[in-house]
Amino acid sequence: MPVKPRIVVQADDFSAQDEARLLTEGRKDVGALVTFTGLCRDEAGTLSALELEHYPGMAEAELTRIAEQAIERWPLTGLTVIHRFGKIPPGENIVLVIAASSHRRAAFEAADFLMDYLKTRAPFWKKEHLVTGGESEWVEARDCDDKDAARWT
Amino acid sequence: MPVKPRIVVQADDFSAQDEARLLTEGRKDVGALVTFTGLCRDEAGTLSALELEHYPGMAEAELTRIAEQAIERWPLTGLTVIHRFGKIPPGENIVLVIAASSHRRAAFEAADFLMDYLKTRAPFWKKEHLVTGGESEWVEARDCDDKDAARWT
Amino acid sequence: MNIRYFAWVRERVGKEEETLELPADVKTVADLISHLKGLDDYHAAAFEEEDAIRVALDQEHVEADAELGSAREVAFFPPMTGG
Amino acid sequence: MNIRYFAWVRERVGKEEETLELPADVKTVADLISHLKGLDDYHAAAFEEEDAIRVALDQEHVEADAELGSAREVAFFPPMTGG
Repeated sequence: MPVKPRIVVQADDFSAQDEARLLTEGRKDVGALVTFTGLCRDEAGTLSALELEHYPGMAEAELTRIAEQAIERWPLTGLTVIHRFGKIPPGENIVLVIAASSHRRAAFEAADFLMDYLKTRAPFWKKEHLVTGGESEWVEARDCDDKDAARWT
Repeated sequence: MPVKPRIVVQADDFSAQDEARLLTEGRKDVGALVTFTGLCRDEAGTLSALELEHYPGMAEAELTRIAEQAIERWPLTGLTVIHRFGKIPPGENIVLVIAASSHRRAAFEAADFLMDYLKTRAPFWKKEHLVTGGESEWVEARDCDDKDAARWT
Repeated sequence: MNIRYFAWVRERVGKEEETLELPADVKTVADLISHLKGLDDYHAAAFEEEDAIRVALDQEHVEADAELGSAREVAFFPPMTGG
Repeated sequence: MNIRYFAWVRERVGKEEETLELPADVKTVADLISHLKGLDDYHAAAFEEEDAIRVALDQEHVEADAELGSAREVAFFPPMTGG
């Protein structure tokens, strides 16, 4: 039976630990868990928050499509993707991906693939709100994200 | 100032969550956290425990050398490696690697590199104890681990 | 047809969504974009950088040459920047 | 010199460590392995698959041609299987 991915799009924070437990508890077939956590960063100290806009419905649908591609491609025992929306201050979590597998390489590649595809295909957009209160700006998509995604084709 | 890796070799279990917190709390420069957790697996149901033997002193020294290579190679904000020894039943944690960075690709690559090198260079050996109580056997090193490690040279 | 806008496309159009009756000769996504550009200055400004706009039909990514067919919802937005 | 054994090398030698005075002509790791093989059947059995044995000098990996030099500790063990 193919693995069913767990896809969540929510405003609230998540617990990577609780999510990891859901993928491992009571099982003996999971040898490797690769967890990616993406955080809101602000090295310059100018950001008051990132605002994450999303396309409700399509966000879940597109994340599910990406997750199902990963499940088809690698022998996973479980896969979880959580993406937050709304205002997220620096230092807080934005996104979580956990790939569980019997084998280390499959878990690494699936998590890496998932993040590359999520960045370029999942309908989320970031706007930067500044500490100074100046005009907020939309974050521009980066060419290197497209290049990262192209590694898997 | 170069990042100082946190290296722990212990019999006790670890908390991936507590370790992640040590790498992120109070900081705004961490954009990506890649966590690898290796667990004791037993799909056949024949294993009572893995026994992890290690070379005290050299285990810590070699993990530190591998971690320092990763720090030299990728722009990391932090790096943690914890490896357990002693008897570990199926479903329990064996090893934890967390790579923190401003950038996703650096965190992924550093964690992946660290696991490949750890597998082939850190002085740990696994012995399988069976449910039946039959003779315990040493796990054999796998050629594919050497191939994985060679990807980075 | 229900039309939705996100991020700066939404800000330029000045609305989150609208429902429009389309002329019979609007058959593809590209036709629809031309039609929208003609509606008013806001739509024209939103679709000015046409190459920078991505499209979804019934919540799936499509290219500009896609047929609208029987789709109930079309969405326009900039390249994604999540994760 | 202090000599340590791990995993199945330890089991075959029958001890975790031993301290030996080495003849003057034992200069490299390979010389030391030849010397140990001649000690008794246990050592001979432990070093039978010589290619499968890894070596550390003062807790750093070395190859068989490494000079013992002033090292205080040498360790013999099978390929690592941690992680």
